[in-house]
Amino acid sequence: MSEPLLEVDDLTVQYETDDGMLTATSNASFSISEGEFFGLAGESGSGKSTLAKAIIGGLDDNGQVSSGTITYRGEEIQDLSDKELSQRIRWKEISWIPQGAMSSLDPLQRVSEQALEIGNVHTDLPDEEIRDKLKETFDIVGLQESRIDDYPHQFSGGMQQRAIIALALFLEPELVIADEPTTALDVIMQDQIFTYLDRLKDELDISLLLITHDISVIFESCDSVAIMHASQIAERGTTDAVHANPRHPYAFMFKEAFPDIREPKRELEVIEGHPPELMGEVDFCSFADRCPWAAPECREGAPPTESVEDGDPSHVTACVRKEEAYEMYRSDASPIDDGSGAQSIAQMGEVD
Amino acid sequence: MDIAKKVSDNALVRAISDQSRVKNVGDNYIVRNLWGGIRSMVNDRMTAFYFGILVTILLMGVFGPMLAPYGVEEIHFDPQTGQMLRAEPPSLAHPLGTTFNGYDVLTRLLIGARPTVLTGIIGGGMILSIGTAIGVTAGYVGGRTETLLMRFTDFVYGVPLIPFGIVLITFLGVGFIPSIMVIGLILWRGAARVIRAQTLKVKQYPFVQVAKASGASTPHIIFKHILPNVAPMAVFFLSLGVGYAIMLQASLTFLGVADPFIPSWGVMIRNAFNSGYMSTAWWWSAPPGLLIAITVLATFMFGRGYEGGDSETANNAIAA
Amino acid sequence: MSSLRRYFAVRSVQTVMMLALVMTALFVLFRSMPGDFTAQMAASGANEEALQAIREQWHLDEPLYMQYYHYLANLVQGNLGESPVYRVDVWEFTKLRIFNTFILVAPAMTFTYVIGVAIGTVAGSNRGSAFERFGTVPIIGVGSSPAFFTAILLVIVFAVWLNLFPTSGMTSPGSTEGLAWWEPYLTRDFAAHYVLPFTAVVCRYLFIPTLIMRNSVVEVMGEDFTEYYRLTGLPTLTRLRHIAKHASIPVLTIYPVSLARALGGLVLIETVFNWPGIGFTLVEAVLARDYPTVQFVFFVVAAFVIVSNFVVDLVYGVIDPRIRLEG
Amino acid sequence: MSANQPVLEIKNLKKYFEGNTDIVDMIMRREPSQIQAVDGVSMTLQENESVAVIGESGCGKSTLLRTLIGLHDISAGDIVYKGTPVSEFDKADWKEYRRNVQVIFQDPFNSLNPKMTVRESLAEPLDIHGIGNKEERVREVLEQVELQPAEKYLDRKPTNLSGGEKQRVSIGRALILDPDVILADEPVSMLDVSTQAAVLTKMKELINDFDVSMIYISHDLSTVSYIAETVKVMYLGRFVESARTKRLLEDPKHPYTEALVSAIPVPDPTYDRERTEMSGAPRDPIDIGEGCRFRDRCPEVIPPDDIEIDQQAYREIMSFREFLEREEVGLERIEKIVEVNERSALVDAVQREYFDHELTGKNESTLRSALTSLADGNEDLAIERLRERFESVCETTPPEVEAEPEWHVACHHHTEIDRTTVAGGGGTDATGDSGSDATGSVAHAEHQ
Repeated sequence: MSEPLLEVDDLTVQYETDDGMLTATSNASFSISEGEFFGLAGESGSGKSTLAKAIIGGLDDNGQVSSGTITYRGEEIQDLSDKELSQRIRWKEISWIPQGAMSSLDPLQRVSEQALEIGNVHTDLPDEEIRDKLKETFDIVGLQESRIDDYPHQFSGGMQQRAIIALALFLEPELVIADEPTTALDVIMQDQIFTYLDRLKDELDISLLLITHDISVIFESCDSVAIMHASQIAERGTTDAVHANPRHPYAFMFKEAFPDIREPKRELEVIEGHPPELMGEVDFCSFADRCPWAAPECREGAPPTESVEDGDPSHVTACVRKEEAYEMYRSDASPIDDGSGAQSIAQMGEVD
Repeated sequence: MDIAKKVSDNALVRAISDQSRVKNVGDNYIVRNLWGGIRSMVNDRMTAFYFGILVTILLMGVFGPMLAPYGVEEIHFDPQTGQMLRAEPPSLAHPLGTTFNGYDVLTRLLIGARPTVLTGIIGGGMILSIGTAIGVTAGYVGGRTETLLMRFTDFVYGVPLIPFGIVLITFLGVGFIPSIMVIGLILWRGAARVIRAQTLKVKQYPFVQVAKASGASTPHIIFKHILPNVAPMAVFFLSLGVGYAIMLQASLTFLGVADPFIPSWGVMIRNAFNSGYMSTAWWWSAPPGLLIAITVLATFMFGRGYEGGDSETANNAIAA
Repeated sequence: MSSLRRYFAVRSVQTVMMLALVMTALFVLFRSMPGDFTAQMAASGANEEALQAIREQWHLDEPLYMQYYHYLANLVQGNLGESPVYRVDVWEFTKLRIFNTFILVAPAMTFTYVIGVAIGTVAGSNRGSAFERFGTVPIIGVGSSPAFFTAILLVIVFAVWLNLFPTSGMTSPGSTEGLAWWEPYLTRDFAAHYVLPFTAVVCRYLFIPTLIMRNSVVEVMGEDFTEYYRLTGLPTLTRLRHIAKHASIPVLTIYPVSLARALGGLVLIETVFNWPGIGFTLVEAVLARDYPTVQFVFFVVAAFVIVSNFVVDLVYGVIDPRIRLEG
Repeated sequence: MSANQPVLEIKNLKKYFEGNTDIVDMIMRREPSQIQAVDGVSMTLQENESVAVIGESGCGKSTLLRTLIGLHDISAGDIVYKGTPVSEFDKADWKEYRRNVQVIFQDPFNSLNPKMTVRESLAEPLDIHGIGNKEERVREVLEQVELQPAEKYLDRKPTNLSGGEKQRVSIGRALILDPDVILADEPVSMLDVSTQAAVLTKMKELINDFDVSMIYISHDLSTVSYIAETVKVMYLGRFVESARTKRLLEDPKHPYTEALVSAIPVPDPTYDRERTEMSGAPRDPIDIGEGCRFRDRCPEVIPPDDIEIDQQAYREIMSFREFLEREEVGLERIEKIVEVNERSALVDAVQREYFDHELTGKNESTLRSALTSLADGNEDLAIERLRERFESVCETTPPEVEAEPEWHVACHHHTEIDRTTVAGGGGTDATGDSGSDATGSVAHAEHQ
């Protein structure tokens, strides 16, 4: 992993609404290196999709980058016009896998027709070559090459999702942004798709920004992860570090809320409440209202992003009570009442 | 306000309020929801504006004849010359001038409001009730009943309205009520299609399935779940139906197949046209024509407040 | 059978059934007239000879099912008999009038759709703009006026006050003598008579394609695939082309329906302008109780609607691959 | 059926739908195709038991649930509620049944009538069954689902509730009649993970605290494992495996269950999970015929005993023949793909396109001769040639086995039947000696 391919620095994105400026992401920073798979996790309403859309210039009309920068290969791209983004960045450099393939593919066009249009805009290749490229990617994502001329409705849901992944990949971009690529799919289909995505890492040397509410797939497929809560990045680091030593209360509670089939009877963590809608500047910890360990200072300013002392320099968290809260969480017996839960905490202790 | 009352007096609604055993009509949740829907629409300034126009027209229908300065068949003469005021331009005594027969145009206009409003209410009511009955039945019962009803609706869509009106009136006899009935008997088709689609959608919702699963009867489901959720659509079509009925009744009147002795606005235009004074006595024909246009426009624009982004509904309504 | 061919087959069968249904409905309608079929006409002054011709033509002395059979057979063969009022063959009498109506309604409605689609597209793709919110109101306002009122206003303003066009008729009296049936249509005189009825049709129906196009453009613009097209970096024009393709589907579906309405509404416009078309004929025929003519004109109008619905369904099937599956 | 009579017993339940027919079908008097959504499902539900039914979308689990709550008519088989079969229900029995069997649906956003307040939604079942004292019971239930204070929620409309709150109201509505059985259709799949846990915990409490039995339907084994003691795996209308949850997760027997279990992501970057090898999606349950429902996707489909072939190569041949049989690969289509129309080149091209694995000897020559027939335009002969040599026991014979009282699996890998007698014959009745329908969890022989 060499120099960063994409750097998001102190990014704030806001939407103009009737009630004022709605803050969707607040001072978010992270970077993705070449060849890196980066996961952005959070509940609905955390701002993760907004963040991703800001990168590719896909914000709705009432949304705007209020402050901060998005740097792609050393060039700031947050202020590029729609036209410039289309000519230089989109699909050549950064492509997009939308959430709902079924609704994102044009039902009146064959998949190959859509690919040809994209290919003709972004490359000088003859049509035959574009078709060949699409066939190759169809093969990679496990679809029969012969089906590139099908209409979207001729595919099943899982196949449509693969087709749209193929469309994201066939011009060989550097970075692919995948927004909940498997949410609508069954587990088996999800697993197949991630099998293919994992294969890409080896075969195409591509970077991936994966946005999902499901932290398990991030832990399985990504190198690094950022956990977002209501516009703020709560914790960020390599997946190993964040899994082993989460310090932000939202990070460790979120993680423990996921069922793990290895421990079917483990009590699951419950996080009360839901992410707040934030208007204007977010100068406090957005998790404070839901956090069992919130202190007055959590509401007095946005918590600074600081390193977690675990030997991983990239592992940072934004919590003023990070060590205290984690200590209390560990000593608090309530969420850990059977052996399996304790065991997983014990594992964390070992890495610590 | 008055529209809301009118809606809450509707037979359907009355049937429902017996069902739900409430103390007060205002607490009945269908009434409450309709009322809430209208209130939220009136919050939009444009919709409120058109709503205001409709209320004004309605008030004209109720109080117009009382406000009329003269009698409807009162022939006016020039006090000096004693000659009949034949198609005289507006003056102080006759703010909108007189007709060929020496009638006062303003009086005729005010009196003509009532048949027009009546046309709207009867025609709109027929469109609403037939459309809702067929739409909900087709959507809820499904199967062969649905196929049959919807094929019939398709068939009615193929019927050209005014020619059909002319032909049918030769059966029913020329008259005021038949001319409205003809409209009601055809124009329910758009409402039926959309309300069926909406019923199909609501029927699939888990809350309906849960109610069925816990043993709710069909009337219970229709009155408690389906109707309240198709009600906004029904109000939309009621509103449009009022407009279309007024417009088409005027057209039939113009063609001479409605009762020419009920002094509606349509009759006024017809008389003006037939008298040959159309182009000179513009004060005679223009006011009723404009009032019809404004009424229809207001019902349409008010109805659009319910549109809610569903273009399918709007399309069916536009092409009703 | 391929899905497209199958779809066409299903639609063809349905169309034929619908036509049969309309024929039957007309039969039932006119046989269930109050009083005897011929008595009605006798009342309106048809002489005994004419009534006898009617009895023969419609086999009125045979049982009802045989009448029905002869009625269908005659209709299918185009043997429509004689109008008891005008004493001419119904087909001979109406064919030119059908032509007159179509030469007015088809260009006018096509023009209406072209303009309406253009305005609707502009309005829909600038949602929330002043144009979208207020620009369509005059169009709806004009569309809300009864067609005869709009037509009358046009006559008053452009024919009477400004004296730009003739007030009524299709040609000036006496100008067509000695010409072949098609020659009057090529004269300047015809063109002058054509303008106002044409404008009346456009005014009356413009709001339909405008609003439908506006609504569907708004809807298509909100679809995920529109956003996807934008994010893939397709140029604006290409994107608009795709949006237009989707948005045109509802407009296309409504086209035959509004043609039907236009044919109906033409009764009014033709009456105001004395345009010798089928609407005008229909009113005349109804008032004269010329039932064979009424029946045939009615069938022509209904059949036109059904057949154009069928054509649109076929086009629809070609444009939208999904529709074929629904059958 | 003695003292501990089951609350609910499902006996060889079938629910078929008629496929779409249009006017052309009617004219040509074609029989409508049958969609075998639920095809011979049997199970029992004891008091206080929670059983999960899992499977992919389209496997028939939702149809099963809808049939159980009486929203669909039963095509064949029966449901027995506390000893009385549904087929013998009179009106009063139905009322009793509908009062005691309640349902919770997946979608919290449409589970409550948007026009009704929480109070009205909760009181509705009481209204239907004419039970008084509504206000008191409504408040009691709100407390049970932890929506407190009740005043805060009673007059709210669903739009003013969060997803989790809505789902709690749905649970409350299911509880308000004090039912025996709750049928839950993925009640947490549309909730955020933080709320999901709370709702799951609540549901688990129900079973323990309120004497409720539950059938929990889901596609997600990881949430199921938290709630259910027994899991039944459904595939295309039939149960393929049934076992105690722990056992099923640790030692899945059926290849499909294996695939399901191994497809679940594990929230641990250090854990190296073995991924499923299965590909494709389930077919439509139309005219599936006999044999194992899973045969077209099974990574372990069984070749005839007398041929020696690599599993993956065999899978390819099987899939190719399936394609041909379902007319998904016509000659026309193949010619278009491979862009040649000379016969021998076509054969090579097809082989390259559809077969990645090496074949040898007689296997190879059979395939080549089948492909040659295909290139000649004789699809039927191609199918026939392939079938002759490669037909699997999985296609011909419905798998059926009863292993232990608490564990059932329907897979030929786990039967004792002598496959050699079946492979060639095809029609041999191999199910005769493989156990009766006593507990019948996975029994779906239809040899009547």
